[in-house]
Amino acid sequence: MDRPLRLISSNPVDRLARTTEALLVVASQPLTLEELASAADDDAERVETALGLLGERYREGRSGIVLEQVAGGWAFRAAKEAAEACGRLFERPIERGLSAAALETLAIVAYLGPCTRPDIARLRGVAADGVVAGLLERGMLAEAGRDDEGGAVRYRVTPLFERVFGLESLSALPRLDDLGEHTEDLRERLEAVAAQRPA
Amino acid sequence: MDRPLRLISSNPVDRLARTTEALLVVASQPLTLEELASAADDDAERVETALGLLGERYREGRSGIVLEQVAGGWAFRAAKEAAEACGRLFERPIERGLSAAALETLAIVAYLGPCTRPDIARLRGVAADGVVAGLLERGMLAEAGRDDEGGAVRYRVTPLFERVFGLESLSALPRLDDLGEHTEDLRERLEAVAAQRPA
Amino acid sequence: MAVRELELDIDAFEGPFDLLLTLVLKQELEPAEVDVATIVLAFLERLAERDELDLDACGEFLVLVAALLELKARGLFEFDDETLDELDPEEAAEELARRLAEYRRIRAAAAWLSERLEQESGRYFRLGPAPLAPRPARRVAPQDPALLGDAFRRLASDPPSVSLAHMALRFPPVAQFLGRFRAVLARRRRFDFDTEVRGLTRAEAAVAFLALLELRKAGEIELDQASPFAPIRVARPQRREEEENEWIARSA
Repeated sequence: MDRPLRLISSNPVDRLARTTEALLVVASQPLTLEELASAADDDAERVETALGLLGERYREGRSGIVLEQVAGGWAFRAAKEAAEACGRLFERPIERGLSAAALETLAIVAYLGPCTRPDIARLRGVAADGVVAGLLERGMLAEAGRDDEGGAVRYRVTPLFERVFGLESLSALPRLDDLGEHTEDLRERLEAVAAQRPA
Repeated sequence: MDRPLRLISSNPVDRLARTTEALLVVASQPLTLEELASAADDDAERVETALGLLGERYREGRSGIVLEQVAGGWAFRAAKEAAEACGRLFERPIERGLSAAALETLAIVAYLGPCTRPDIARLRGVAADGVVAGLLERGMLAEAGRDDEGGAVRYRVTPLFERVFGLESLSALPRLDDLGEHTEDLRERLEAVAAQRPA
Repeated sequence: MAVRELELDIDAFEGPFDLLLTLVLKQELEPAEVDVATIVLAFLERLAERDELDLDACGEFLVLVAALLELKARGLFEFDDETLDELDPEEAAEELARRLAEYRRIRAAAAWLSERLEQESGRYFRLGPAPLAPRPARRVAPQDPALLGDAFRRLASDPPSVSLAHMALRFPPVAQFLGRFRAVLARRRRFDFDTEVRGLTRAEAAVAFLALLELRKAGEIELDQASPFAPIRVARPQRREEEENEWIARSA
């Protein structure tokens, strides 16, 4: 297909691409453009070009290693076609058995930004201590300073949360208003029912 | 160069190669041939062929990701040409000072010459393992052969140690004339104090 | 038409309406989990299938659904009932509507996350460091060489003489406390250890505690402590007391 030989030459961008893939293969978490540029000691624009080359090389269907933009940075993951094989060898300890309560808590913190346990409890109408503790343990929530008023600890979602849910960043979450479609849908169905009624 | 296009085809071995690279990029430790074969649900011989293909693709000079066979199996690592960039990625903030334990250990080895861990522990009156490991990690101590008698590893200070302390050589260490003129005098002095300590 | 038999199929529940109400009342189903709008729609759709308006059914349904809504509202207001009391009914209704809308959005967001997790279940990535990643380099700032001389001098100075002060501590014999505690338990069924050792020196209190452990080992007492550092309650063992009572009864 397309220029698979480019990475082999000693053209500077290709060398930078090699450096970038080296950084990505050893990194423990997604790397931002700035982190990549500062480690590669090159400028961000050129690193972006290199990432473009790598994105073409490491993509679904073409490679078992896939470059993805996730959690505000870039990272390698396994291709989806290898999911079954990965499932045989690796566990998914973080997302396994996430309860409805845990998902609601994550939704609250992801959408509303840093929240305290009482905040979460008020919104859900149930105490949040156990759920928050579980999410902290899974690394999906982390402490984010203290509340100005009460001094209660606030929690934020972590890059790991973004990564598990495959979000490029928190802004990739759909808008809450869009999720409210349900109300529209309800109204329509109500009207449909009303229209059926014999006058 | 040679068949960089092979991984793109849907030839079964290439598919197996993609699965294998996917497994390797997710693994946090080297994977054995057996682990790879059982995860890929394929036979070891074919996985070996796939590893051969990958070894050609992921090798020094050609790729920033290098496939390496180590004691525990197969794993990806960063290419050597990217070592400097990787070093920058993993760089930690500079440590301002050294602990009293680290300073005492360095002083012993710097003034008395290569010492074993038991030597250091005896002269300091405390176990030396943690401190020595920390100084090795920081590159301030290095191994210097083995003790003639017990066969324990001896440690010496490094050129980095001299640089950190701004010493041109070990002869530039602050003089301790009041304690003794020669290394032997200094050692005897410490041994004498150590002997006075309660066991 | 029997409202109670209205078949429901909502996220949290599938079955007849009266079973749903029972589960909510028995607190086996969170009212917050129950999507009341879907129930209303199910009822209306059933109603629409008929030619005439079933007023009895409508009345019954209104009563049941109102009860369910109240339960659900109370659940959402659980944490600030006081605020609710301060509001006049209209304000409370508005506040409630606002909260319900907010909660509905959170539920929708959670549902989106759940779907997303399902879609992304085939994404595998490494957790933690790579197997052959370089070890983080540790760097040290420039240091003053005089520190090395100081450190050496510290090692070369004579060790401080060891304090033998603790040798002079007086430890009373354990037997003294064994006798004392047995005497207390002969008079009373239970006592408070902390009260009993109040005023003793640390060394004496330590020996008293040892005596306590001895008595426990021998089965002469039972120990109870509500939480770490809470007062330790010492009591005669239940069994022994029963035996004694039995003996008294038999001899009577």
